[in-house]
Amino acid sequence: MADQSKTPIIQMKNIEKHFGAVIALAGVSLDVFPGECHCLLGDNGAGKSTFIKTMSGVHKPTKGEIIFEGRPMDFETPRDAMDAGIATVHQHLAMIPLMSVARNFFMGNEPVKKIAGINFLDQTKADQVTMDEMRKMGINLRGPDQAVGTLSGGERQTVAISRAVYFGAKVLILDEPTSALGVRQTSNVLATVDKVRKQGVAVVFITHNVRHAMAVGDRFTVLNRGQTLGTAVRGEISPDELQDMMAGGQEMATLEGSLGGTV
Amino acid sequence: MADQSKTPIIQMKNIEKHFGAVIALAGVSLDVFPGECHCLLGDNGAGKSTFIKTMSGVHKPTKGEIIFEGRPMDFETPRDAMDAGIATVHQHLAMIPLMSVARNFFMGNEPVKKIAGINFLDQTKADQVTMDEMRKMGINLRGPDQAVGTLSGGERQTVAISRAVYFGAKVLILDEPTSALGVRQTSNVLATVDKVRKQGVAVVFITHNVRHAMAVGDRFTVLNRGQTLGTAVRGEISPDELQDMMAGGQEMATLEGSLGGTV
Amino acid sequence: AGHSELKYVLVSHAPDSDSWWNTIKNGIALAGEQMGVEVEYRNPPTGDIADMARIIEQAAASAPDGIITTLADFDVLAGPIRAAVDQGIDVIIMNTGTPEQAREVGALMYVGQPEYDAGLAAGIRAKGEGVTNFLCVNHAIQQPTVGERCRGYADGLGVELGNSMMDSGTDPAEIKNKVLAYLSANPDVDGILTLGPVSADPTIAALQENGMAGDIHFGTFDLGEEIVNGIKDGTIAWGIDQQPFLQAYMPVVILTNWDRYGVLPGNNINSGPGFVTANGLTKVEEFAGEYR
Amino acid sequence: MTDASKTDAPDTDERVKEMSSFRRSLIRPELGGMVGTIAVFVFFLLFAFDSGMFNSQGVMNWSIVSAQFMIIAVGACLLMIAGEFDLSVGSMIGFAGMMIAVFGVVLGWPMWITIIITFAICIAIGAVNGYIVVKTGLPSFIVTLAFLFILRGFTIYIPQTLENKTIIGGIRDAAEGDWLGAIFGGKIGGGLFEMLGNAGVIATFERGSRMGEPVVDGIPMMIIWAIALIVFGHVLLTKTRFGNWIFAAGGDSEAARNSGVPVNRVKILMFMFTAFCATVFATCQVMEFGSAGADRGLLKEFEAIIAVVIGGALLTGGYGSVLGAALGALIFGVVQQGLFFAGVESSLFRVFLGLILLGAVILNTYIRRMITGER
Amino acid sequence: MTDASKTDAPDTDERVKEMSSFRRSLIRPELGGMVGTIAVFVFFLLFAFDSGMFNSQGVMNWSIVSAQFMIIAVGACLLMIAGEFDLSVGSMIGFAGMMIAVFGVVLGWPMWITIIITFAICIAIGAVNGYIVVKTGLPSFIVTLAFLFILRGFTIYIPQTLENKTIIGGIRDAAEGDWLGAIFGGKIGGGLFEMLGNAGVIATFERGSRMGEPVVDGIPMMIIWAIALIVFGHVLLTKTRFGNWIFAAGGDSEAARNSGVPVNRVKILMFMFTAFCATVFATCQVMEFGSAGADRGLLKEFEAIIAVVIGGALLTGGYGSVLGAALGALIFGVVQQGLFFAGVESSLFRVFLGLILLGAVILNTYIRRMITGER
Ligand SMILES: Nc1ncnc2c1ncn2[C@@H]1O[C@H](COP(=O)(O)OP(=O)(O)OP(=O)(O)O)[C@@H](O)[C@H]1O
Ligand SMILES: Nc1ncnc2c1ncn2[C@@H]1O[C@H](COP(=O)(O)OP(=O)(O)OP(=O)(O)O)[C@@H](O)[C@H]1O
Ligand SMILES: [Mg+2]
Ligand SMILES: [Mg+2]
Repeated sequence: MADQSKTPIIQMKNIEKHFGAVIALAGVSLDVFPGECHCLLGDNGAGKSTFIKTMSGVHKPTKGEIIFEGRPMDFETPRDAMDAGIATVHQHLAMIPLMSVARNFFMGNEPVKKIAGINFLDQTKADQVTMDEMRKMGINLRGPDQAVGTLSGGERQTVAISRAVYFGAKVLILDEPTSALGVRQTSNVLATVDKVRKQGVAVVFITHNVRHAMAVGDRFTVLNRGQTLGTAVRGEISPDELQDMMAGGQEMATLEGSLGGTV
Repeated sequence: MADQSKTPIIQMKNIEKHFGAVIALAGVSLDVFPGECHCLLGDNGAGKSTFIKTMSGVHKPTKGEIIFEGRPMDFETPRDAMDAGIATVHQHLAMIPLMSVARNFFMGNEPVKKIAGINFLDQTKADQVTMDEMRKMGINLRGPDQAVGTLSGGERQTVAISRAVYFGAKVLILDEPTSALGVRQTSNVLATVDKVRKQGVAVVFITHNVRHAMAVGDRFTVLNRGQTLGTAVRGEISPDELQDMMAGGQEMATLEGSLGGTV
Repeated sequence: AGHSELKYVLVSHAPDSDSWWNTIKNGIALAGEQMGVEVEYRNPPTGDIADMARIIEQAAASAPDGIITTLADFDVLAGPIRAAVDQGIDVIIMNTGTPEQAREVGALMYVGQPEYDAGLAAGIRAKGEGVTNFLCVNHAIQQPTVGERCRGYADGLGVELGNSMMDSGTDPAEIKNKVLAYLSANPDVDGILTLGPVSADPTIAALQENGMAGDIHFGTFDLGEEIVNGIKDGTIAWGIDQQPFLQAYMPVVILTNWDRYGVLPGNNINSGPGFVTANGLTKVEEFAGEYR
Repeated sequence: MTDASKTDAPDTDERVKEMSSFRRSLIRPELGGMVGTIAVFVFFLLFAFDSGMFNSQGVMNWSIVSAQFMIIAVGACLLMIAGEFDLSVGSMIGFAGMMIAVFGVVLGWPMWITIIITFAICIAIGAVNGYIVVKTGLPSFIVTLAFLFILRGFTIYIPQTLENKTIIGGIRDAAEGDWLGAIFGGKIGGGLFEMLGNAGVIATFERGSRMGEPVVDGIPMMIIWAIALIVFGHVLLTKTRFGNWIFAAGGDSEAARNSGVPVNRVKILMFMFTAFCATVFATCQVMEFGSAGADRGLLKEFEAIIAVVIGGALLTGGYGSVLGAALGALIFGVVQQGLFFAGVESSLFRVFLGLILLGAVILNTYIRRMITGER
Repeated sequence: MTDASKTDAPDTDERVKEMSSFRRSLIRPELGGMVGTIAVFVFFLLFAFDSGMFNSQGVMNWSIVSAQFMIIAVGACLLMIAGEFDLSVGSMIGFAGMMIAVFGVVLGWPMWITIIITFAICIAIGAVNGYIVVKTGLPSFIVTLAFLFILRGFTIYIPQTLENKTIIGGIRDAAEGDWLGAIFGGKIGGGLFEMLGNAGVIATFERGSRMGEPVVDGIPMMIIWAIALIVFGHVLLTKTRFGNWIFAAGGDSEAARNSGVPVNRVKILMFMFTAFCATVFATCQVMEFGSAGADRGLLKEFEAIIAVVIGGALLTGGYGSVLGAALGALIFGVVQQGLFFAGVESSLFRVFLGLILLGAVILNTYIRRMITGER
């Protein structure tokens, strides 16, 4: 569990993001501590993906400040964020189907070795690391040059997560990693999140599933129409309360009789 | 609840489907009764989408028989299945972002009116029906010519479902309709399923979420590696048992201590 | 009429990138300057003759005092030219076409060198110089007019055209190597005809490369820097000069004088074929590609 | 349904800034084309007014050129909206003309049979193009590029083998008095123009056999065909269910297929329609000019695509309008002929064309993003 | 992690039929190109063996033509893998040649300065192309089509305005003795070939001015450039991290961007590299032939794309190989020249080209599906 007395590793202050006429974020603040799993919840279109994209350097916030390890940061590109130690597994997978698993694993972070003063790709290392890491996650590849397009959705998700973990992120952002996964794959991902958090990594976890959130989350921040509805700490909030908040505080369509309360 | 004494509206017998070297379905049988919600569950890559695609005419089964309303059917194209009364909301949405909501709503089923013996598109009718149906589902469009690309994911899902319902399907197939939806949108979809089922429509519902399945399902069929693990009837199986089956009967990664059992 | 008000338009069938027509442009520009009249040059960008017909119609609509045009395809161009004539615009046919066709469309006269006839003359001369089996390098196979030269050449030699006309494309390295390949596959070829600088220059390079320069009979149409050098060093036997400068210059002068003073030469002007050989090359050398 | 979900709607609106209704009524796929057309006409009215560009003959001149572009642009437009494109249009024009010459002149068949058979052959080639594209899933760029070469090769080879030349004339004579030929050649409205000529509204010939007749003596069938094809294409696209399928096939063929749209059929039919348009172009051309040559139609595929893109269609399919494409063709034709009228150095035409193309697509992209909310 | 998940793997394997290891070792992007190359050589060995196609002179003949295609194919290949393509290559070739002529001959600058400045200008134009594509998100088809016209327009306009002609000669004289010029013109290995000639390994001229000299007197720099560019391109693509970025940018630019790949930079650099290759082509050409013409490079953009596609690259990006593209260029060159050696009617070349293109892409698609498991 997070040690709340430490300083937060990343602080987002009053982030706003406008896309032309659309106001996606209207001032969202949030901080994440090392070793904590901070769940980001909220309705469709609440702005969760947009928010973590400003965190990972994909979007530049229209307004607001990002403070990383105590210093104000201004990420120009995803590279900057990655170099600072923020790894992101995006909602729409950041995998290239036609490329091999090894090349995907190291995409943007390719290992190099110098030959005659020139940086060459260290393919043997890349292959070996990939095979090892995938085996650790329980996926036996046919070979490191197998194309990602031949993997199942769950397997791809696993590649993306293990890649992020491998590169020693200080902050790991997961955008709905479990939404398309089967029960078994989901529990694998949740176990990984738990393990990573214990190693002191700060995790930002986005989900629509209250139970998944309750399973690994230390704190829960709910977004609604581009604004925060507040942050709750684990143990201080019941799943039902959380579910109500996630629905934007609005009354939900209820199923009558025996079906009620099982969503 | 389904009246099990009636004859099934659709029977799938020993369906096999091979893609080149990949055997996606290795003999799956299933029947669906009118007014029943039949949940199809299973791991990633178990073959659920492939299975319902043979049902909806997208794929031709390599082997096996489809009996619809007592007669063997041989769907050549999705059109044939639709004409027979099978409406499908696919996992990867069947919506075209650049086209207007009204045109998407009626895609493949355009209303026509005869002018001088020629069939013209009945745009006024299309517009009106679309606005009405969307309003019924709680979505106020700016206009029927609003492009689908401007809708949120949840809204698009709703368009797809209401389209299927509107065209008076006898069988409604939903492939993971809730996986990307927020809590509120999910409960809307589940309520819709419930409503449709009560009207006597047979619903095939695919999900990875046990709770969603338990909320609306009458029977539960679990697929694993292209084969059925069996069908269970509501009330005869507990959520935990179902969850174990969905994981393919294999032991799951467990979260220790307080986290356990919440997946 | 005031002198500066006269305006003449020259319409050619050549695509934009065809270098030979440059001399024509320079010719009308010079004539325009000397006569004090306004001149314009127009052509279909891709060399599509159907597009050229539209340009003639366009020129007629802009009501110039005269139109100078080639008659690249009688079928296509006769209509628009006749319409222009009937509208009261004086027309002179230049370059391609024949005197008879010029008369038929109602043009004042014809200035140029009928393509087929020029090819025929070349063929007759080559036959006299011992050519029996030839290769015709056609860099503009899609343009019907220049191909006529090959046909004439074959008829002049008295042999079948058959496979002797090569679709060479315009890339110099490809032309060079296609010629080399053809010569190597057909060792009995003893005469080459090229249809202009585009095909002649790489052919010279090819013959220098395989050592047949000066050995094989080589005639070409039109002049250019490399061709002049080729004639000088004996690679090329002769260049057929149709004197494009005259084809452009004369019509402007004639039309101006016709409009100003009502005088007109009594006959057509044959600007070619003139055979340019190693004798008397100095002027050609100086102005090749510009006025020659 | 419960009432809770009704609150969805204000949700969406609340976070979007308002747009004036005037601005919204303006924003349509053809807007770029309309703006461009106005700009082009204003430009030439200012700089080439007294060059004859706007007298009856001048108007007829750029109208015909634009009509030519329109004929092929309509086909290219529908095909592009259906998500494919055809680089073999130019070669098809050359090929179709040559077929008419070969059948009608070399073999001496009656013209109406010749024309019908040529249409059948060319539409069949279009179908083959389409069939290969939908069956192999190859990009249409590659497949039709192959046909660009194949058809052009035959267009050169066939007449050369048969007749020793790359141009075959005498088609007008062969078509003399043929009923089908008259639908592609010829002009209509002669009486009206004669009246106008007599009334002095349009100029008359001053000499020659046609002295006293009006310089513009009718509307060429080319223009009639262009208008007919535009009307047909526009109605098909916007007023019929097939039109909806065209959009769907180009927008997302997988989604369309899953919804029951016969995507393969739509695409193949559009390839056939494109071939049909190219053949109409070729037939009008040979009927008017009387000869077929190996040089006909060069680069017309690009010109068609450019007209369509200037007209606001999306190269990747699923978006566009026939009216826009027609305006694009008009712009193209007016600029091309207008530069001649304005006396601009002809080699600069290409530079202008490139710049107009760039400007038009950037404008259209901006408009399209506003319409579709695309990102 | 727990041990349960380990069972995932047999899951995958169980349901896939096995493939022999021989078959798997064969399946690589270049396979189509290799099969094609073998087929083409077998064909011509059978039908044109005694035509001189395979003596030293004949080999040099098709080697040079292939080398030309290779130079532009390498650039087009890397660009295509990066997800874009460039229709302005042909115009760029004409433009670059003309720049050299204008600077070196008309303005009389020293040749090395001329060449360096020409390279700088052309690469800058490539960068502009790329910049417009990445900034506006327009398809590169449209943007580079605009530049196709713009550059060709200037290539005709500039020399005409300056010199009154469209072919400018005298470049060879201007480059005489220039060190940089020699890198693009000239031949190397003359001594070796003379030895071989004297030793009777290669034939010597039997008549004409060069009697007694070996028929092949050196390897043209064109071929050296082709080899150098292929090696460079291949190493860059497969052995460096930048190569990985090229694949990533073309495979899915959004995903690549999210993973920290500087996609815009990669694409712009590839446009610049394509322009570089085109300029190398142009420079070698003007150095060999001594003149620059407004018609140089016509249709070369298509030829480059065809070679690349025959070599197995995917038109939509993210997949391909430089070696494949080189083989594609070789096939292209050998077929083109071979048909002349074999005495086939030359206008049929286009027909063959189209058919080979179609056959090659269908074969390549099949191979690619096996490799990537794509559906
Ligand atoms: N690039 C963009 N351009 C314009 N609007 C955008 C863009 N990206 C997101 N939006 C809009 O911003 C809002 C927030 O979107 P976002 O994807 O962040 O939601 P989300 O909370 O991740 O939803 P979900 O749970 O469905 O993934 C939505 O209204 C969306 O339409
Ligand atoms: N068109 C195809 N070509 C080849 N293999 C395919 C094709 N479609 C599906 N497969 C394979 O068939 C198997 C079943 O896939 P399917 O999409 O039906 O799984 P699913 O149960 O829907 O999984 P998920 O829960 O992830 O959606 C997978 O191994 C998949 O890779
Ligand atoms: Mg999201
Ligand atoms: Mg599925």
